Amino acid sequence: MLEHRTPLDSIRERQAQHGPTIERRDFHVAPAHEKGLLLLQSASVNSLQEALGQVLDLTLPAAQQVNVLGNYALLWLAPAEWLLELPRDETDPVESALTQRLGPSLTVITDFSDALVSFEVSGSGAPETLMTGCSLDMRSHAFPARRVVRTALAGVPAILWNPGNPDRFRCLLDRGFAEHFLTWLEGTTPVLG
Amino acid sequence: MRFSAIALARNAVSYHERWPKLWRSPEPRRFYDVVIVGGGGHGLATAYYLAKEHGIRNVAVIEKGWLGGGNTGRNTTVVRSNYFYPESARIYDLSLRLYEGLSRELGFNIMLSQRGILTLGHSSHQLEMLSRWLNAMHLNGIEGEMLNPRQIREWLPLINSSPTARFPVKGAVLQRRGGVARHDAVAWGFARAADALGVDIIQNCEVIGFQREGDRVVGVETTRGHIRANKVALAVAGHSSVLAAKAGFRLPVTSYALQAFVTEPLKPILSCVVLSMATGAYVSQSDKGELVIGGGLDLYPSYAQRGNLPALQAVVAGLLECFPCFSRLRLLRQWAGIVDVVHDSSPIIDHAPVRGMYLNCGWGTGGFKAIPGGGFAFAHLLATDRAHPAAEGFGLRRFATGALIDEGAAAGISH
Amino acid sequence: MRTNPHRLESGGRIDRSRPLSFVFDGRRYNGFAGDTLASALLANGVRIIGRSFKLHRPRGLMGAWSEEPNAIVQLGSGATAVPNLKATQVEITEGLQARSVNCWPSARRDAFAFLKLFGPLMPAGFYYKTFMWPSWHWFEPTIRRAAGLGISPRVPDPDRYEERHEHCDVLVVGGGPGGIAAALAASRAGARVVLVDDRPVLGGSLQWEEKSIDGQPALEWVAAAEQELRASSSARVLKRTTAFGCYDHNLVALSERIGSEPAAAVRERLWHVRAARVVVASGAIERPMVFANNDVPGIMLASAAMSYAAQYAVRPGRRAVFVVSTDSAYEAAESLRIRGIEIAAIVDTRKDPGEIALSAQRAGIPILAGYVPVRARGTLAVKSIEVGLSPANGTAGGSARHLECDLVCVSGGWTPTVHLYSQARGQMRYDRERGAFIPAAGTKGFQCAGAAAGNLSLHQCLTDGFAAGREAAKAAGATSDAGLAPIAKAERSAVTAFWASPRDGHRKAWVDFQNDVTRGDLELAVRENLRSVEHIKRYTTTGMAVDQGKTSNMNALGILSELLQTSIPEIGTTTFRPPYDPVTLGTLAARHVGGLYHPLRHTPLDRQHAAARAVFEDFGGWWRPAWYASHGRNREECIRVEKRAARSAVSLFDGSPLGKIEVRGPDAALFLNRMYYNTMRTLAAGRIRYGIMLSEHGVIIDDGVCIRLADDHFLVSTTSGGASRIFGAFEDWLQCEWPDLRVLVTNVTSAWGNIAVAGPKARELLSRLDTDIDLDPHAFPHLSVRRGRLESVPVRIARVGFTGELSFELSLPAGYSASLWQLLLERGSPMGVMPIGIEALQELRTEKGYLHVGTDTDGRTLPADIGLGEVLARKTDDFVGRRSLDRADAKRSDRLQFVGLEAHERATVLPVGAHLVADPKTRRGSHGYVTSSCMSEALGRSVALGLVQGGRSRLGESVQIYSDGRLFPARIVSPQWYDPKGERLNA
Amino acid sequence: MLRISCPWCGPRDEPEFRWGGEVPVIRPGPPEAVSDSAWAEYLFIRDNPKGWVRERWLHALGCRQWFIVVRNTLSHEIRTTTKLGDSLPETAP
Repeated sequence: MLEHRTPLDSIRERQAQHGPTIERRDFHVAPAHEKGLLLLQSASVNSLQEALGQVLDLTLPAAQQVNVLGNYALLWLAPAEWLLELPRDETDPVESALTQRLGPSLTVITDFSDALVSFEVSGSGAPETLMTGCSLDMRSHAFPARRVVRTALAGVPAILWNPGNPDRFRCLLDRGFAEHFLTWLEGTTPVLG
Repeated sequence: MRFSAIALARNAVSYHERWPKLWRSPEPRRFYDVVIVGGGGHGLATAYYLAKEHGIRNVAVIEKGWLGGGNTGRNTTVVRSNYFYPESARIYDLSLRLYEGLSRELGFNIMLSQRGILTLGHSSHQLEMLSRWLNAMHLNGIEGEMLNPRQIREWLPLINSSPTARFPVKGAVLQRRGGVARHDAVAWGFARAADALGVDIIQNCEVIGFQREGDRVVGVETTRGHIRANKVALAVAGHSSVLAAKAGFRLPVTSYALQAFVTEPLKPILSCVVLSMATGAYVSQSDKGELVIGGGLDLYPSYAQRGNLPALQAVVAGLLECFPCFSRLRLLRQWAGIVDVVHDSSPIIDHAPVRGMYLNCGWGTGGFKAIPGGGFAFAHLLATDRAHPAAEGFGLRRFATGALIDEGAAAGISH
Repeated sequence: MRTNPHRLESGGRIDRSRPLSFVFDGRRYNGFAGDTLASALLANGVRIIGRSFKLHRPRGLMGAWSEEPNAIVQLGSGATAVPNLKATQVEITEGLQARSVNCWPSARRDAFAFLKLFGPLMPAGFYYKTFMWPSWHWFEPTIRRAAGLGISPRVPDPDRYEERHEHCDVLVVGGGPGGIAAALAASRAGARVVLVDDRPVLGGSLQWEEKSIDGQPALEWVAAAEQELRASSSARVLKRTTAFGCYDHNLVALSERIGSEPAAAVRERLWHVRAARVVVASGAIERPMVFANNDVPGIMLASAAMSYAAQYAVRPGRRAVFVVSTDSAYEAAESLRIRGIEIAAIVDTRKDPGEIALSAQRAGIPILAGYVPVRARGTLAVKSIEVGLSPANGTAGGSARHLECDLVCVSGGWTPTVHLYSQARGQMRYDRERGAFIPAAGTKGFQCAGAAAGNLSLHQCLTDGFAAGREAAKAAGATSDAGLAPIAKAERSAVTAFWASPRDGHRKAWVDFQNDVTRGDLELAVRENLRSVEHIKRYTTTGMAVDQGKTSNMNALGILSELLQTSIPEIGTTTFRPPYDPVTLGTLAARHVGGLYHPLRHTPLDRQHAAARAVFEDFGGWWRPAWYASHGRNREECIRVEKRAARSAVSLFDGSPLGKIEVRGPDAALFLNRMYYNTMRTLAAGRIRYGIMLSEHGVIIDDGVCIRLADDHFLVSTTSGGASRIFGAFEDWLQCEWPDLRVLVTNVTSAWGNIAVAGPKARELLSRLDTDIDLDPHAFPHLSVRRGRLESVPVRIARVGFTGELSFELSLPAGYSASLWQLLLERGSPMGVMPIGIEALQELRTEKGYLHVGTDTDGRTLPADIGLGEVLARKTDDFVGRRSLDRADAKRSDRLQFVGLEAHERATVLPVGAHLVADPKTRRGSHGYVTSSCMSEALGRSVALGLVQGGRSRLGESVQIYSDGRLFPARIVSPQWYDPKGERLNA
Repeated sequence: MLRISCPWCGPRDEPEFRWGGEVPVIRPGPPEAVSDSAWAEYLFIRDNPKGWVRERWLHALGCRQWFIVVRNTLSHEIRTTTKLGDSLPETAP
């Protein structure tokens, strides 16, 4: 039986040994809880909408929006592209359930669980800190709950979204950049008011 | 008056009140054998060589603004002839050889400083590219040397030689004859010499159209009236497409902004010109002491001769990767020139699609170093209607046949 | 340690309870917290702070802030040295070390002072006229040593720099009265506001002018305003922050100076501020006057003198003469007078200064109206100034008056600081009376206020600034009522611009102080028929010093308009280029340095490689093992050992970075058939075909295997460097050229780990793992793919490889690949399994004769050049790049073709990059070059690959290979050396 | 630094985008029916105007959609951005 590892495991181990990578009252970063990720691309939105409704009771979010329902979050990525975050063990069943209901329509589902890593960035200093590496305004008035953007963070492509409450963000990056992103985060300093 | 130390001393006595004009400000005549549109380095050099090499002196150079005010006065003044293709080597080495005699020929000090240009390689692949390039240079009759890291440190004591550097320096190609020259002086020197040979340099005179007779261009319409000419030559780097449009044809050219930067003046800190293959940034130190810094193009077409922030940051970061000790120096000035970019980054010296009209354009970022060679070859084409041997292959035909001359594609090192 | 002989007993904004000691030019002085280096030096009676660039003339302070052209200093030493700072902008700290630049041993006693004797030989542009014989190279080194100001550090900068993005409704540049009023208005109106000022304290001129606003002392009003803004959650105040550049679409760049002490976490921060509206309230800069010897130390701007006296409690002199053409200077005179500085006279170039002069007279100050400065006397310090009736009122120098003094305060007019506005393409109009370019109708999102808009009185600045802030907020969508503007006493602030006195014989009159540009230099340039202001600027270097002409540009224009008989607007001003004030390079690079410069990607097997002591290198942005140090004593041995394992046993290669793109949909086959040069429509499900892709120019841009998993499902593998490029090309063609195609593409490169198991024992190794895939060669032949489970994990196995041996590429979810790698190493150890790096793989494929796109091809290589010409004949459909293959140049017989090369000397490894020399005798001309090369133990000889002119028709031909002066005899051969029949491959 | 409004993601900074050339450029075909000069025209020849131009841009670091921008090459002013499917906007104001 093969063991499953992501770069976040290494980071967790390091944190277990040497404590949290960043110790700041206004800013915390932690590897987000392992989730499964399904990339949904569809040329026939209706059938995908239908299938999602039947399988997960989820509706497709509008542009730059996230729909969250229980353990599921559906992120808009592009006009015909969404990312479904779900419990890891449900990835395969949900994928096959959706595929079944989709029938012949041109929709493809790709397991992205191992492609991206997810960090949780939080604290009152989170928006300001992210704005040292991202050109968007991350403060709550400009980046409300349930907003998602694809942009550049710390010089690499990233998906940023706000799961619900302000000053709490999820950063999804290519697994190959996990170490870089952490190094970058460790080098950030508090930004005075 | 011949410029010299003696002349300077003599004029010092008369409080420098007897210096003659560098050039006249003539009224445009009604007719010229050749009208050259564009009073930059290439236009002025073309006029000078037309008069000197071919005895064609009834020539006007027409400049929209002030002479040398385009890319000639905005570039980073690097001169070199370290090229891969025989075609490129021919034209750029002709240019460098002319540069080497230019101060004396023109009697105007263009401050050619052949302090050597180093091209740094940062990976085993880049080293292979460098030696492919260097050997090609040798077989083209261009001198050059491969330097190892130790030799590089002798040339560049301040280079980032840390083994953990993001882009460790693994080797370099050196061309000792490469270096820099004073850009304004090149324009002024050619202008003064051309004027002395009878060429009319007409500034603040914009070409608003071309006079046609049938399928032939017979003159230009300018803000200072009609001027007829047997031959009309375009040497308007950056604006070639704009003038071509006025004459009714299109070119394989796109205009981009190329930025340049200088720091505050410093005591000598850098002896040669350095270019990094990995970062694309290059730097030299001017005689005044400023670090003159350049890098890649802004990545979309522009006619705005102004700086931009992303390119500035990228170039400076690249510079500091190679020279971390420059981090505390300060940027004094940032600007941009508009360059003609052709797909293969090689020039176009050819008849225009319209009869009676001639083209010198497409030099991309390599225009300054090519001024004497480009002017020399262009003058030859204008005078004889045949391509100069050094300019063969740089015609418009290559875009239909596919016979492009793409240095970047061949050696990974473009202009 | 001396006390401050020129410090006023009381007053000033300095903190007398915090004395600080510092060193200048090797001597220790002291000052107080709140001092700048300039004010502290002045307080200590240090008059000569710098030397001019060309003639090494002694120079004192002219200004009190960024306009200062003379007092350039070098701070600190070693790694933290900073060259070329203006003493007027340096806040002193305990132990500060400063020295003057471009002089030795000190500014006061400069060994190079003799250079001024050569002044007559060094007019503008003298270097263009000489140094040509025997050659410029003879003179240049000396001239270079003489040039330059400060000294660069020679070791890496230990400090940190940061950047920060900011978005706001209204950005206010300048924290003087106008700026503060604008920020208050905008903030009260409900806008998000950022207020920046480059000084350590807000208030601007209010710091030295005794004024009152809304009935309270101005500085109390400033403090209250700052408090109000800081209290607001939607406003930000940035001090010590310079707005240095305005770029497209209202992006304003700021540089914030945080801390120079090593203690500070960050030294400077770069701000990218995207503002809906920008209010430029950056004030105005006072102008000196051009007259003979006007550069003698002790001649300074009136506003600077006032600032030194009132803000820093420093006595800039004991007996002052004011030479003015502005009302504002009278205020300065009064400010000095009440501080006990004798005002010998106010010389006003205006014939009738009016009421303001009378009141000064009543205060006992002698007024000389209609007089102009003729010449200053003194060398190291001003001793006196001679003034005379201005030509307008008679002959110049007529009825000359001689005024003894040790301080001359000049005020020739005010130049609005419109740099940012002009960078934003703001329109300007010329105000003849004031002799200044004033912002005309505001440009997109930009407006000027206060002195920057030409308003010199405090009252105007406040009302104007407040209005600008309110409008900006409104324009940005803020709706609340801003309330009433602050009020100050109305006052006259007339100016009649005065540039220069008439020539005083041949005495030098300075225009650009730092660059030693005199009126005579401008005359020379004009005499030589340089008429464009740009030409004159470049010829004389006026305005090109580190102050970028803040005090000299307008005076130069004024003089030029006289010389050229043209109005100033016709001459036009030179362009304002960023930065407004010099910016530290480290700040621009921010955090994009060291490891964060061009981030590297790591493969899922990173730790496994490290454990095997891999030597990593950057391959196309991936951090990959070049070879494994655990395999031998040195690089060569390790690579040799790895190759042997691959040929005789079994090797593992981490192929995770290889690009993997899923192409799905009914039109997938049709689409790929158009993207590939090779025919892909006919590929059967479960089968694999090698293919190359071309650019529209016909040039090979990538290669790899194309796997057909199902009729409507393909997996395209690309080179590791090509993954995102090819994926981008797929999207591009689908979105822009063939939107009708029913295809979806997905870049799954990171989702899958990839391990290549290759070698004669590859099957044996795999058979020791638990899988449901039948590995039998008949069931699973070369160039086919199977999907199934491996150790109960979903896996895809492809029978492809790059070594020429029996090989299986295992693809599985990236998260499992590390664990599988370990398992393969364990199970494989009895049979001598070994991980191999890129170097070994490159040599293996070289001796096999496989080409590597990008190494054995270049940016011109066409399919026929690598021997795939016949594919074209068999393919009828169009594809990307097809038409380009039909051009004349593509059909030349002497194109560079991919072939093998063998050195005659079997042990000689031909150098990569060596060329086939066309004429070995003359060593001229190239017939192509070596692209890959290695010693092949398997073949017992060296082999090489290359691109050779008409190569395939020259097989067997002997050639000379040139490399850096040496020639190697070699032979052109077909590159099928290793296992030509492919038996091992198909085993 | 340009601020480009992606039709899908809204205003973003220049570094998120990639310029893709003038539009419209029609790809001639079929290959056998295309002359060398027509092919060269398609590959290389452009208006390259000083002033208003219609271009393709890709929101490379965002939604990865190509779209149309009407931009002034002298002032860098951007008048409109539209989705690919929509009708091509005019360059003249």
